[in-house]
Amino acid sequence: MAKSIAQEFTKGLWEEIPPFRLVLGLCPVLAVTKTVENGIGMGLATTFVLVCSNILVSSLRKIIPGKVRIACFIIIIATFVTVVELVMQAFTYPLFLKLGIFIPLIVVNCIVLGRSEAFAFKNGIVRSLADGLGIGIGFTLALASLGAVRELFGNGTLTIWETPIQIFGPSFQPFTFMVEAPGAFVCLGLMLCLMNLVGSK
Amino acid sequence: MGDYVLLAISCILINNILLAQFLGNCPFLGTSKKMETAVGMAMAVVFVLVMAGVITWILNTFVLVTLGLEYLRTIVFILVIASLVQFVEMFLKKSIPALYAGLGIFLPLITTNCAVMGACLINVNEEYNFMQALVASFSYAVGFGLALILFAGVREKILLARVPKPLQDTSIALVTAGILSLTFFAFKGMV
Amino acid sequence: MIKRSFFGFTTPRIQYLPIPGNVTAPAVSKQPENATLLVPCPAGDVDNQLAKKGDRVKTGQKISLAAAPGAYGIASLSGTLSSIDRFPGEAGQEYTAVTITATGEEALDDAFSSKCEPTLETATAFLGCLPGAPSFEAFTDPEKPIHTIIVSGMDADLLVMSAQYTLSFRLEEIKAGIANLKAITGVENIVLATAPDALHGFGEIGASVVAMEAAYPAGLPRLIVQKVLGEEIPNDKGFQDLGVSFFTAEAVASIGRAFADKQLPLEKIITFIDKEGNRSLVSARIGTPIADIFKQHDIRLKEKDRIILGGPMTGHSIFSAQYPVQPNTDAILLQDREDVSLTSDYPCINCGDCVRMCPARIQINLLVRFLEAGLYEEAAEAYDLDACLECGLCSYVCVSKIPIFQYIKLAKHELERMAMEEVAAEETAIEETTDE
Amino acid sequence: MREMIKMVVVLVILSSFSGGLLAAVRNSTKDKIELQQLTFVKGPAIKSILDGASNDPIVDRFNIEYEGGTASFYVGVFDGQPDRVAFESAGKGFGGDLGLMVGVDIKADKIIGVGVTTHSETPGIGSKAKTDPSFTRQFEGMDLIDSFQVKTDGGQVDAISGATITSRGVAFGVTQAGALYKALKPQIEAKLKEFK
Amino acid sequence: MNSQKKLIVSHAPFLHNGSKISERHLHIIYAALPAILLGGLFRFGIPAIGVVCLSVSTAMLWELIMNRAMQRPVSIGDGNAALIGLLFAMLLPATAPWWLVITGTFVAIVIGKQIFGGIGGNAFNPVALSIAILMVSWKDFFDFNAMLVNYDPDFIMAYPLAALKNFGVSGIEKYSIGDFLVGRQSGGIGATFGIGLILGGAYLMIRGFIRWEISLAYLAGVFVTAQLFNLIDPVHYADPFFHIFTGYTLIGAFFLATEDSSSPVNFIPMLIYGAAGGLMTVLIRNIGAYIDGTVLAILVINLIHPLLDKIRPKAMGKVV
Repeated sequence: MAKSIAQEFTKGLWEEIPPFRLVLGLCPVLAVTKTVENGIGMGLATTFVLVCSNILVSSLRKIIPGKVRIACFIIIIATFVTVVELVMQAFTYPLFLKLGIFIPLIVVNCIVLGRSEAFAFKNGIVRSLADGLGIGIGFTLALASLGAVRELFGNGTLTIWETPIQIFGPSFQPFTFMVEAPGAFVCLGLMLCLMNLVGSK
Repeated sequence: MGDYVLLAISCILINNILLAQFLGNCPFLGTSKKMETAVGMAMAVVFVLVMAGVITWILNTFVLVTLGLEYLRTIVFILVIASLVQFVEMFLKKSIPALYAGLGIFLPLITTNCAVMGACLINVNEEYNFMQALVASFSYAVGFGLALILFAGVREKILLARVPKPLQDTSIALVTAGILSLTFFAFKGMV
Repeated sequence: MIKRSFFGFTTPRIQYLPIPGNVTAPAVSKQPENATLLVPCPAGDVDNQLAKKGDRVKTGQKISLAAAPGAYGIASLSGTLSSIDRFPGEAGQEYTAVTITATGEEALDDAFSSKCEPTLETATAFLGCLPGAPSFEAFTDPEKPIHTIIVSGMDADLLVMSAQYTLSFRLEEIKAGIANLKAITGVENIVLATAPDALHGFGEIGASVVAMEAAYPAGLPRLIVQKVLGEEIPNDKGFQDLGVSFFTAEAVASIGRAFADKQLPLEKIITFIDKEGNRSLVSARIGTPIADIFKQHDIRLKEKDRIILGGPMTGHSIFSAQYPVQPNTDAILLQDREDVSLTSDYPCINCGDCVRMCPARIQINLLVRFLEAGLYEEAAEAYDLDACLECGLCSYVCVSKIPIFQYIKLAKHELERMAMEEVAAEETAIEETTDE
Repeated sequence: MREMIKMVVVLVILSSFSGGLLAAVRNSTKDKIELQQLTFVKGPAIKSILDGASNDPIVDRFNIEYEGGTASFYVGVFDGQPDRVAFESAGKGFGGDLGLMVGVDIKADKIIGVGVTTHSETPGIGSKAKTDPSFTRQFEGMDLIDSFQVKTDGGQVDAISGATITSRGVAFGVTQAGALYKALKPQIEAKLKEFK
Repeated sequence: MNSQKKLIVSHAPFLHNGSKISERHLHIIYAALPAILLGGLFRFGIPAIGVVCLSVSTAMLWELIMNRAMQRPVSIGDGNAALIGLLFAMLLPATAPWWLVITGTFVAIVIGKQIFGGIGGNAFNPVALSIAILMVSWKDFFDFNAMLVNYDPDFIMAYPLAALKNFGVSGIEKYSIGDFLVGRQSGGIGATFGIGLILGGAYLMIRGFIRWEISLAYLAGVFVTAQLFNLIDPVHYADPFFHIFTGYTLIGAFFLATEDSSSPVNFIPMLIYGAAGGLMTVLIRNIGAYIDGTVLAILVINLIHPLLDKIRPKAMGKVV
């Protein structure tokens, strides 16, 4: 059953793509996907933390005692989260403002802690890197697609890099519900249904 | 006094931590299938969140800010919450076994409940004073519990409805959560 | 037949139809050529030594199939036993069907008349198959003494009038029966339950009289017992646990006649309801095929008609007109295929009509969802499945035409089966451990 | 016992590593972060209010402490005269607090501009307070009176259609700004003199 | 065995009172007709007819599409889709654009009802849900003043609740309850004609097609709450009759709050449910952010109804 490195990477893009297949880490998914840009930003920040913590956990897995492993994971993850937080403040401040509280909250994102516990602590560095990268990019894709759907219907635009692009033209009456809080839940629920439909065939 | 009441109403209904701030959604979906687990989780969150809110506020105000170490906030908060949950669990197990039996299985889940961490961060970001932080923490927890219990009621009902296959379970739960969130719009502007 | 009333804001009440003033005495059916007795005895227990195919029997002769005290029938014809077959009854009950073909002259058996004493021994040995099906089993358990006997003068179902007829026209036999019951069981406290308009003019009958309401389902045994005892019966208690024994009026009248005539009565009084809803009384020997009764009344069956034994709410439909009259067959209801109401698989729309109708105050709108999903244990634990009186009103009013009553019966049956399997599994486990 | 020591040692090493890393990152990003905060949060509003100033108002700022807090003032130099300042105020909107930047001409005591800095209003409705300049432009040139109100409340400002609460919040914020300005005017003038 | 006919064998009971889902919904539609015909179509003319027809037909179409998509029996015959379409149209302004109607019926039928498994499965009233979602998205199209600006009848066309929200009690002095009752007010297609709605509601309550406890408790809730507000501050808060006869109150009390699937069925829960709805309606109108809170108030009580269902009488002979 040993998977190749490439398989470890690609499984995160479809088979185990969070949050559709692994229903974890929903809070940022719902909260920051008002625009595509936010989704991608959040996804990349999570990916960075995921990759770094996976590598570090996997390289230290022989040294970390089993009893305090969760504490160690948390310290490692929290460190990288803070790094991301500071770097984003320094270089992409507007994005940091939009993502707000959800950047520090990467630390309690079940996906990150879950990968450390379930994968990196048991596998080598390269595998852990592939796993972290795969899951992270999958997460980014999911956030971006949800962001795209919500932004498109809710605002009639797509924002890839700072300036929104009008898609439907000025006469479009945006379905604002989609960018409101309830729309996030409903939209994610329906996308999950779509994934189930596609997956079942 | 009136301000505190308004703050409480705002935190419970209008800025509900689950439905408006999107914090704590994993346990929200995870523990709402049955009314009993929902009530257990709600109680556990109230218990831990109030303690965590108070402790992190004190730490932040008297240690981190005075020493100019605000950038260590994330790491300090998560460690405080994780060890607090551990301590509470051990304490309850020894001293109040009855309560432990009720809350026990939910306590470890709370470490990764971003509602707790999120509420602590909000307290700090909003620059609440001690009493405000206390009231806000309690109200956020109550709001979490309220939403969770209401949601569990609705979910018990739709559990036995003839929901189409691809929508079953998480998918329909999310849609329902969306409607729940819409319902809380009713309280907008009341403070 | 009975439609929704125009005004829907109050709980609709369905009244029992009183017996018509000009009711004629039951038309006595001819003696049938074949009679079939359904003996409560699983095929596996049948002892071929006691009765076998080809045996000759006299009218009134006891035909025992097994050593168990209840496993017998009373021959309602003189003739030969033409078949002894397995017969599956309702809800998994097992019977053995004994068919007697009439041959030669009718001769009367004298086993009962020779020891015609009102003792418990005689009663359990001979009286179990009387019209009205009295049961004396409860009096044999010394652990649970019976202190009250309740005699129901109420018909248990709508449209039925057998009990009302007995109460109006066979009062003398009832009086004698009550005296006999006292002698047989030693119980002095006997209560007669009647409809309110049947209260007057009883005189001294040896029993106190209680009036029930005139609206369905007041005639159901459990409700009568509750009214007599003056309190709600806990769901986990049977009548026997409460020290109560229950007889129908017809059963008591039959007991009275049996000891007076020194001969077991075999004629069952049946309310016959035809396709137009006209009600008449018929008297037929137990074991008579229903087809014979139809033939005498010149009734033609059509394809897809429905024959129901018992009343419209609680009876059961049968698949063949050859089905015999039983000691407890109070009514035969014939429905035209045009009038047959069909059930549907529509979901519950939560209209609440059933909740308003339910005499047991069950939250049926929630219960039915669990039953549909097959979650019987949850239904019993949280949604009061046990409280159901089995009156059928919920199905009667259901807008979605959900077979709620059937679901409930199925659920109770399944739960019973699961409980029995559990007990059996435990017993085998104990046996295995003791073997070692 | 050995395990115990190992646990403690690992935790200590990890913590010190994390502390060191964070301190290093912190030090190298500190100044950048502060500048970014000013530029992106308050910058756009300050720039639009003090449009055409010959200096950089974010660099030329000063603080005044008063009872109840500290206020930052951003100085705009026009025609060589530092006689316009912008400073912050706040109101209560539909979705939460509204951050405002209010510009005042010191000499005339008139409002030169109002801009929304931070808000959490409904997109497309309340958010027009920030995105649609026609609303805040109403304040330009008004005297700093005691109370600004929207017209439905009997005041002088047209509310944004469908966003009365947001509009009220802005009006309240401007009222507050006027009060603050009046209270601190002597200090502001003193500071501006130093500036010269 | 000479006369062996095939008989129907089924289970007890063998009688049925003849009630049908389609009959139930048909009668509710009948009851809504006076308000629509006299209050809506007569007053608002051709555009209103267009909206009602489009709404009913698209609602049934969405139902059909969903039946097909989910491979279930076609259920438009039960009248529920038509009823949802009709009630939805009653709440809209007469000049609602076509795409708003189609989106609305889509939300009501698909999101509100079908994905929960169709009739009986929905925990929330589909119509209220749909209107609430549309109101959040396209507030301008529910601004009756702007939408009905082209109508120039002989009475005050300003939306009463908007006048109350913006100007307080002084803004509503020129309205009269009599005008509201005979439909001389601005509002949704089927929501203006007070007498029609009351007659329809009374018919449904008497016939038992809706549960009278809910409707009356709802109206009582509105009345008591509004009266309390009015006593405390008569300058800002209108009198109870104003609240009862304007906006969606009557249609909410008789047609929305009483929707079968999303309401409790026991006596005490029904009273609490209705009264809570009335309370929330007035709270949102008086101190909330929305001009008319009826649909959101109904969603709130829909939300609490599973909990209310837990209050129930002790079953007969229940062993504690």
